[in-house]
Amino acid sequence: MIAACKIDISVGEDDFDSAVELEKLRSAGVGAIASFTGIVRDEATGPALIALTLEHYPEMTTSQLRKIAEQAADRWQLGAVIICHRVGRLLPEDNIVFVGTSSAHRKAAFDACAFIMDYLKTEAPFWKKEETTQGTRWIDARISDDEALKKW
Amino acid sequence: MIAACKIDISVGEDDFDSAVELEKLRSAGVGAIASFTGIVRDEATGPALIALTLEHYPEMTTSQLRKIAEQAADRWQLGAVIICHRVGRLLPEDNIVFVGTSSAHRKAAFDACAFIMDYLKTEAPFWKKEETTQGTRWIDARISDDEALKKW
Amino acid sequence: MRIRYFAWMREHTGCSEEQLALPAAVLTVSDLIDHLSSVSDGHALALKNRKTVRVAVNLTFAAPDTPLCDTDEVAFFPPVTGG
Amino acid sequence: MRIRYFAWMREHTGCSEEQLALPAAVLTVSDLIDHLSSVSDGHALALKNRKTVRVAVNLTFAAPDTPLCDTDEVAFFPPVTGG
Repeated sequence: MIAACKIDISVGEDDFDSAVELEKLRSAGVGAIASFTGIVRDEATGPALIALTLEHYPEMTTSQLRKIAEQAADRWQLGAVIICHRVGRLLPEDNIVFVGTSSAHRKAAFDACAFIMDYLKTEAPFWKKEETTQGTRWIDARISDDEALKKW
Repeated sequence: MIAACKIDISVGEDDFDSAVELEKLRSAGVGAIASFTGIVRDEATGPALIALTLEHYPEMTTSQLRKIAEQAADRWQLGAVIICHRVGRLLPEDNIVFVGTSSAHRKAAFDACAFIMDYLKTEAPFWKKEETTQGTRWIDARISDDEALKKW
Repeated sequence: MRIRYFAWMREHTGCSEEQLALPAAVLTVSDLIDHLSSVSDGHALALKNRKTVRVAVNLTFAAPDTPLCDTDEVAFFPPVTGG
Repeated sequence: MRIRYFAWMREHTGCSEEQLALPAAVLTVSDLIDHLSSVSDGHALALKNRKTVRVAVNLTFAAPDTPLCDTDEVAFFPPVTGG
């Protein structure tokens, strides 16, 4: 039901407001809304995190996120999909990503939201560089993120 | 990890604000936040919905919701669980329920949130009566809600 | 014993709660349902379909063979429909 | 052909993009990686581990055997770590 599903993708340096995004999902006219918010966190192990810098491939990012959203809308009956992703230098507690879905059915809303996050983690061209009290390093991709795709 | 998980249950006639609840989840100090919001909707089929009245068993509701939250906190490493559920007469577009979870891992946050909603739908003492242009009736429990528990 | 009814069971029995001196023959939830079904047509109707009757004893879900004592609070209600 | 590098591959090659006149012998993504690996030590290091190299041709993920033409934009980057 791609035609009926409103898809809203935004990628940029500016912060997003999860509350505003949730409000947009409400207006899509269906009763079940699932959301995911990812936030910059100090991992507790290892040196203290100062900042995280997100690089991306601007011309590819938005189209790739849209493809992922369309795959979800093709697979579940959704009222709306919202994806917001930040780039640039982010500090601990800053928002990184918001994914929200709405559907008439809670399972569809949950599954679509988790599906989009799983694909975003492995197929959207973003890279994180971590700046800690002991220097900077590019974050390694996680095998668990590839594994997560197998269930879909 | 029940001890480490902050559990916040509220049941009442007053509206909740998903934005405020999300903000509480952020403050639990872990990076992945999942949420579900359920809203009163006109089902499109059948007579137009005027209102939904939620009855509950007050002495049991909060303790039952807390049990469900504790089961989730026992099963996944969670920073916080929030459950808000409204009772009384609600109009189309009104909030009914909010469930939010936070964790260091997105899969734990998603699974715990879906788990809580599935159990809430089958084990929390709420009953909906629907008021339509053609009269009132108690809403029937859905077999699909019982089925949903099997995956946990 | 305090008995409570919710949702359409409350509408059938015509009361949200009632006090009952526990009859000696009533040892379990199942016995109590048998007993209450004889109280009125409304009670009988409310409790007619045993598969649909949900029971909580002292705020915890109970089974037909759950034993009862006179100080218990027993609630009867249909399958829940919240969320 | 426009070639782009991201994340630590960009740091190894020392450039975020470069123009290349497609050599006649380069027919596929795999050929292009071989060719670029000979450009500099930095390029060789960036593209050393073939299993780690992700490639997009004209903004779409591509495989080693994806054919190339001179007007393509080809991007090289490590496994993604967003979200």
